[in-house]
Amino acid sequence: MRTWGLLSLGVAIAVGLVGGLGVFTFVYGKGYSYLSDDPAACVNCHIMRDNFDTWTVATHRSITCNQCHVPESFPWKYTSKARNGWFHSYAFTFQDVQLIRIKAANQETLQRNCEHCHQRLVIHMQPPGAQRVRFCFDCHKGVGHGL
Amino acid sequence: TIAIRQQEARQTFFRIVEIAENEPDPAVWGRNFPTQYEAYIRTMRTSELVQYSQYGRYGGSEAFSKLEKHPDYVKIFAGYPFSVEYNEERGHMWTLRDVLETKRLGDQKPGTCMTCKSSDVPRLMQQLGAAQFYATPMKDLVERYDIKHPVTCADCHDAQTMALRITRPAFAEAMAVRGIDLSRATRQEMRSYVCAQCHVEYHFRGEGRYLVFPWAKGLRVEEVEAYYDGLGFKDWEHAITKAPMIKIQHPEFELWSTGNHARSGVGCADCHMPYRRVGAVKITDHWIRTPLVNIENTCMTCHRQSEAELRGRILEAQDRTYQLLTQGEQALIAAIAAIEKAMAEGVSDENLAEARGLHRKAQLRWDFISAENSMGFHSPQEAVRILGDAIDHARRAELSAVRAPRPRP
Amino acid sequence: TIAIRQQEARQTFFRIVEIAENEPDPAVWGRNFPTQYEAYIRTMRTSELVQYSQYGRYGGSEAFSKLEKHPDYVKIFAGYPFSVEYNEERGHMWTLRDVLETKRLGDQKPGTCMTCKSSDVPRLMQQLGAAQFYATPMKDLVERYDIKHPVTCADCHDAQTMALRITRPAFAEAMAVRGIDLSRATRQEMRSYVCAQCHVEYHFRGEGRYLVFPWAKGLRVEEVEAYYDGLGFKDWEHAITKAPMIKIQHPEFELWSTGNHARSGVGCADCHMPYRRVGAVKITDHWIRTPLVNIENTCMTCHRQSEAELRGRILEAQDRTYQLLTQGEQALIAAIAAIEKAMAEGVSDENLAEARGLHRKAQLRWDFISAENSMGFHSPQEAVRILGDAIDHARRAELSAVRAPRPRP
Ligand code: HEC
Ligand code: HEC
Ligand code: HEC
Ligand code: HEC
Ligand code: HEC
Ligand code: HEC
Ligand code: HEC
Ligand code: HEC
Ligand code: HEC
Ligand code: HEC
Ligand code: HEC
Ligand code: HEC
Ligand code: HEC
Ligand code: HEC
Ligand SMILES: [Ca+2]
Ligand SMILES: [Ca+2]
Repeated sequence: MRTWGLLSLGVAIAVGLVGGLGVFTFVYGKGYSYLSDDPAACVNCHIMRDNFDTWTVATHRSITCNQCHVPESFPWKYTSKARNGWFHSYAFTFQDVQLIRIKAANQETLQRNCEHCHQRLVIHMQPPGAQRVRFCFDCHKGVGHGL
Repeated sequence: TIAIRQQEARQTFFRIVEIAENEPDPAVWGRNFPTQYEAYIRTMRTSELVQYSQYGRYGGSEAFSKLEKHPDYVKIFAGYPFSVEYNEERGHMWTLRDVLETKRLGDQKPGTCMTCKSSDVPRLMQQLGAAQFYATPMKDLVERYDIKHPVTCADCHDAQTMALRITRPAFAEAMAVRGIDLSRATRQEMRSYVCAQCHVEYHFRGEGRYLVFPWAKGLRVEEVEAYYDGLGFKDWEHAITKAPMIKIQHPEFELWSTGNHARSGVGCADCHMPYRRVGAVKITDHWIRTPLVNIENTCMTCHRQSEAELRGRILEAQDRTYQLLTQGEQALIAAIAAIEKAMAEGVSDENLAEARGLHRKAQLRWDFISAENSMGFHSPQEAVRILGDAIDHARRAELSAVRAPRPRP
Repeated sequence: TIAIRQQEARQTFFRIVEIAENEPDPAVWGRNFPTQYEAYIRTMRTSELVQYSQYGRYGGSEAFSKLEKHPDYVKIFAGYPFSVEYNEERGHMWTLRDVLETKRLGDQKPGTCMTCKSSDVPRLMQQLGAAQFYATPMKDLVERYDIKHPVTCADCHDAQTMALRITRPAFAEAMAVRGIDLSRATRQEMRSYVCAQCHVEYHFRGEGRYLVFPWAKGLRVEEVEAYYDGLGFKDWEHAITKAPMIKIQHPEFELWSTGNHARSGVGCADCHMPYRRVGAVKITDHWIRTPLVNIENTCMTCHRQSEAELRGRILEAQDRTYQLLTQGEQALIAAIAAIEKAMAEGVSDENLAEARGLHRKAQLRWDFISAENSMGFHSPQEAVRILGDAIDHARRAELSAVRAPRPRP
């Protein structure tokens, strides 16, 4: 786990630099810590507070953030984290973020994770690879974050 | 793409029998898909299985007579078959029997009437072509081509892939006119489009009774009216007022498309065919019926309010609609009476033209909500807007008739 | 999600100064709460800071004259002060100046008019008692007791705890009549109740111009009407038709309470005072204004649709309302003209009683939506239902006047 953490920290920083950001934000924001799978790590950013709090009252509080928000298969997991890490630091540094809305790419990730865990149940309504009806969380709004 | 989707879709089903394309008999499909089949045939017994009066007020699955419930309708539809027999609709398994037995049009029914009533239709249309299908008297169709089944599986599904499909040319043609390419339809759109093959306003064009949906200018009531006015079309001349009338029929798709649910991508199947967990899998509940009796699996997956609260919202939206619908009914009756009186007092057609024009406009609007089957729920504010506008037109028709100059005695 | 929305604002504040109970001057409160203060005084400049026409169609913060925009209003309110001056409302920091300067009632304004216009009121009411406050002519109140401030902090907050509080007895009394115990109000309810002290329909009772909210029978328009009819109350006699009229004023709270937002526990502050992130904390945005210019922090915290989609919904709901509002206006004008004509032709009061009764009913309903400030959005279907009913009554008033028997020549 630790090595993953370090490795991906590297990736993230690299991307961060390419994106024209200093390491400062990332370290200052304890960005590195969020490469771990511990949900608590996410709340190093106050801005994640609501999402964390509402997760603790959701039906999926036994599922970690990353199990939903980060792609299952290595190496995507860490490039995604780096991408988000970049967005994150970027937003964290330069924007007066008011409303946080999940980005399209991350909705796809989420969807794949729902389907992954619930494959057997949804096999008929959502055959593997079939065009989706819509996002699972269009109906199951509260699964990750209460309601 | 659709092709790929169908490939995968196929693999997830375990097939006992091969189902022929356009297979009309649901029992055959049921061999492969018993759960969906057993649910679907319950549409035959909805009224036995749930006592509607415990849930709702305006719909239900008993085919009660609307003419008995609203004696005014006989005057409102005077001179048109709907004043002969007009019932509340019921489940899909009744479609064939009800079209065969209705006294409406007696045995003068054109083949067109069969279009939305049987799963033998896709097969037949392929064989005869749509135009000839429509042109053949319905009773000949039934006798010659042995039509046996109500609306069932083949009407919505492709037998090979089980994907949803469009089987009624009228819908494809109407969408094409609107510039919508059905081959690009998403899976979610198809969950409403299959219904929109039938739950829509329609009219017959020409001698051959060709089936056309009046959507060339759009789906809103004013756009549908503009389309009919453009053609100078009328369904019939009102027996009392002599106004050129339009009868609106079940514009569920049209009204729904103006609502917040449609705006939010919520389709027909989401509320009338919700998912149901059966053992280890989730399937689509094929017992197509009112969500009022199944709020938990429909509304409550998206809304966090209680079942009672959600039922309350449906009934509140319907009660508001029903209030104006009733006032509209009274306004129409008053307008008809005023025109009748003016005619009796010898007012000239020229001086009654305005009143008759207003009667047509008023009733077309009123009927758009009266004939729609959700008592306004599919688009609560739009339904009430249309009724308010209908009342205004009806009262103005009455005023125009009252003010129309009488001939000197 | 709603859960996120309902997170409490966390703010730990340091008291720089002690604020006295009922302190009328917002600047003093501002020493302790600069962020809220700076936001609040922006209500003085809303129209400079955002160009409304880029967002909406019907509201805004420029105090344009409704009489110039709708010349018909002069006839509709004939004989009542609202036909003299009647403007679009603007931000809270204008409350005092606008009540002082309006030509409505000139310098005949009773103290009651000051009730909802200044943060000096809580202090004064404590000093004089409500009854005497109302009974004192407004200009005397202003001169003698040095009223300097518009609606500000003290009107909504307790200086010690900063908790929301009710400062206007009329609201407490009206709720008591309805059997609602304000001491049991939840925090979420208080986020609407503070607004309901002023954004409600009201009338004056008796010589002392005692302020009363007409809620004894309920908040719906028919219940408000039943209350007034029960008292045989009228605000004025219509100058043209001589009908006994009711003027409705800003029934935001009443209309909102019939909508799906209220049903779902969404209060005034959720849309007009949303939370804002300021660094690590979320505070309540005190720049009270239309959410149309701030959809991201209001609607989008609960709804997942895009900003454009949500704006589209507001405008659609308002456009539908505006359509029937306009038709209602025309129907009222036609009714007034018909009654005027009947009177000119010497129809007896007895034979005009029905028409006048219908004029009162029609206009009360129409005004319930016209005077309400969201152009129907606070309860889209109810707003349109009320307007449809208003149109029906107005046209029937016209019909009754047209049919009223003329005296023999
Ligand atoms: C069961 C899966 C699941 C888990 C576990 C989960 N989330 Fe989410 N998350 C979601 C869903 C679903 C959404 C909303 C996406 C949508 O509706 O488009 C979401 C959205 C978000 C958003 C974007 C805000 C928004 O509303 O678009 C953030 C930030 C977020 N989650 C953070 C977290 C954090 C931090 C954790 C752990 C403390 C976490 N999530 C745990 C499913 C999950
Ligand atoms: C460095 C501070 C920080 C940490 C640590 C952090 N976040 Fe975020 N997160 C943010 C900011 C800032 C945004 C807003 C980005 C935007 O809206 O552009 C955000 C937005 C998001 C979003 C929605 C936007 C998107 O890109 O889809 C998700 C999902 C999310 N975070 C999940 C997580 C998860 C899961 C963790 C822990 C594994 C985490 N965050 C840890 C700061 C952080
Ligand atoms: C890491 C595995 C995992 C992921 C990812 C996951 N779930 Fe679950 N989910 C579970 C488990 C375990 C349960 C509880 C057992 C069960 O009912 O299957 C559950 C329960 C549920 C339930 C029933 C309980 C309820 O909340 O009503 C729903 C619905 C659900 N999940 C939907 C989703 C959706 C939608 C997503 C994606 C946003 C998702 N799940 C992502 C593992 C997961
Ligand atoms: C081929 C035509 C056709 C199609 C396709 C169709 N319907 Fe119907 N539907 C009908 C007819 C005809 C009736 C009335 C049957 C009767 O009263 O005899 C009906 C009745 C209904 C009823 C009333 C049931 C009751 O108990 O009162 C509902 C609900 C309904 N349909 C929903 C749908 C939905 C949802 C879809 C799409 C998923 C759909 N229909 C597709 C023709 C169709
Ligand atoms: C475009 C599809 C379509 C066509 C064409 C059509 N119907 Fe229907 N019909 C429906 C639908 C949908 C319903 C259920 C909704 C309703 O009853 O309002 C229905 C319901 C009915 C019912 C049961 C309810 C009632 O009104 O008594 C009868 C009987 C009926 N149709 C007869 C006919 C006849 C006769 C014709 C030809 C003149 C015809 N239909 C043409 C779609 C159609
Ligand atoms: C009025 C339209 C309609 C009719 C008739 C109909 N279905 Fe369906 N069916 C649907 C819809 C809608 C879906 C959901 C498709 C989707 O989400 O892509 C569906 C899905 C299915 C599925 C896929 C698995 C599932 O449950 O989601 C099967 C299998 C199926 N139907 C079998 C049948 C059988 C067997 C019949 C006849 C007894 C039948 N259908 C009749 C509309 C219909
Ligand atoms: C958001 C949920 C929702 C959606 C989406 C929806 N409906 Fe409905 N529908 C309802 C409700 C609620 C009723 C009222 C049922 C009642 O009064 O018993 C209803 C009534 C009906 C009825 C009459 C049912 C009966 O029992 O008599 C028909 C037919 C119908 N809808 C067809 C459709 C069609 C076709 C579509 C899509 C174009 C559609 N509905 C979309 C919720 C929905
Ligand atoms: C159109 C709405 C809708 C969509 C989209 C949807 N679901 Fe569901 N889901 C439902 C309904 C309704 C149920 C309840 C079935 C029941 O209990 O009979 C359900 C049940 C479930 C359950 C079981 C809950 C339990 O009580 O055990 C899980 C898990 C689940 N869904 C996951 C998913 C996943 C994963 C997806 C996306 C592939 C998805 N859902 C998409 C409506 C939906
Ligand atoms: C697949 C999701 C879904 C289903 C199923 C669903 N709704 Fe909705 N509903 C929505 C969305 C999205 C909106 C739009 C407002 C919003 O964004 O919250 C909405 C709006 C509404 C409104 C607002 C009034 C209006 O304009 O219609 C009511 C009332 C409502 N729904 C009740 C119901 C009821 C009752 C049912 C079941 C018969 C139902 N909904 C089924 C998602 C859904
Ligand atoms: C003590 C009386 C009072 C209270 C309490 C009050 N208002 Fe007002 N409000 C007014 C008056 C008076 C105006 C009109 C000012 C003018 O036009 O001079 C007004 C105007 C407004 C406007 C119009 C702003 C504009 O730019 O057009 C909004 C929005 C508003 N109030 C919302 C609220 C909300 C939300 C609350 C509660 C959180 C509230 N008000 C509490 C008296 C009050
Ligand atoms: C119960 C509280 C209340 C009372 C009593 C009250 N107002 Fe208001 N007033 C408001 C509210 C709320 C608004 C903003 C909403 C609106 O303008 O519709 C307002 C707006 C105004 C405005 C600015 C908009 C316009 O109409 O030009 C003036 C001027 C005004 N009031 C004068 C008066 C006068 C004069 C009286 C006494 C006859 C009075 N008010 C009594 C609450 C009240
Ligand atoms: C028209 C009513 C109204 C007025 C006037 C008003 N506030 Fe508030 N204020 C509110 C509401 C509503 C809240 C949210 C309370 C809650 O959620 O419990 C609030 C909350 C607050 C809070 C708590 C922290 C926060 O931001 O949520 C402070 C501090 C505050 N107001 C200060 C002020 C000051 C200073 C003024 C005068 C410049 C003022 N308020 C004027 C309605 C008002
Ligand atoms: C769900 C959101 C929502 C809620 C809750 C809500 N409003 Fe509004 N309000 C609006 C919108 C949207 C408008 C229309 C703004 C426009 O047209 O510019 C509006 C308009 C207004 C206006 C006129 C604003 C202007 O700029 O002229 C006033 C005053 C007002 N609301 C007061 C209230 C009061 C008091 C309550 C509670 C009783 C309330 N609102 C509840 C959304 C809301
Ligand atoms: C605090 C949460 C919250 C806020 C803020 C909010 N809404 Fe809603 N809205 C709801 C809920 C809950 C419903 C009821 C339907 C449902 O359950 O989804 C609803 C219903 C609606 C509807 C359905 C039509 C109706 O009956 O009114 C529309 C449209 C809508 N909202 C738009 C808006 C807009 C635009 C705004 C911002 C001005 C807004 N909402 C602010 C929670 C909210
Ligand atoms: Ca029915
Ligand atoms: Ca304004």
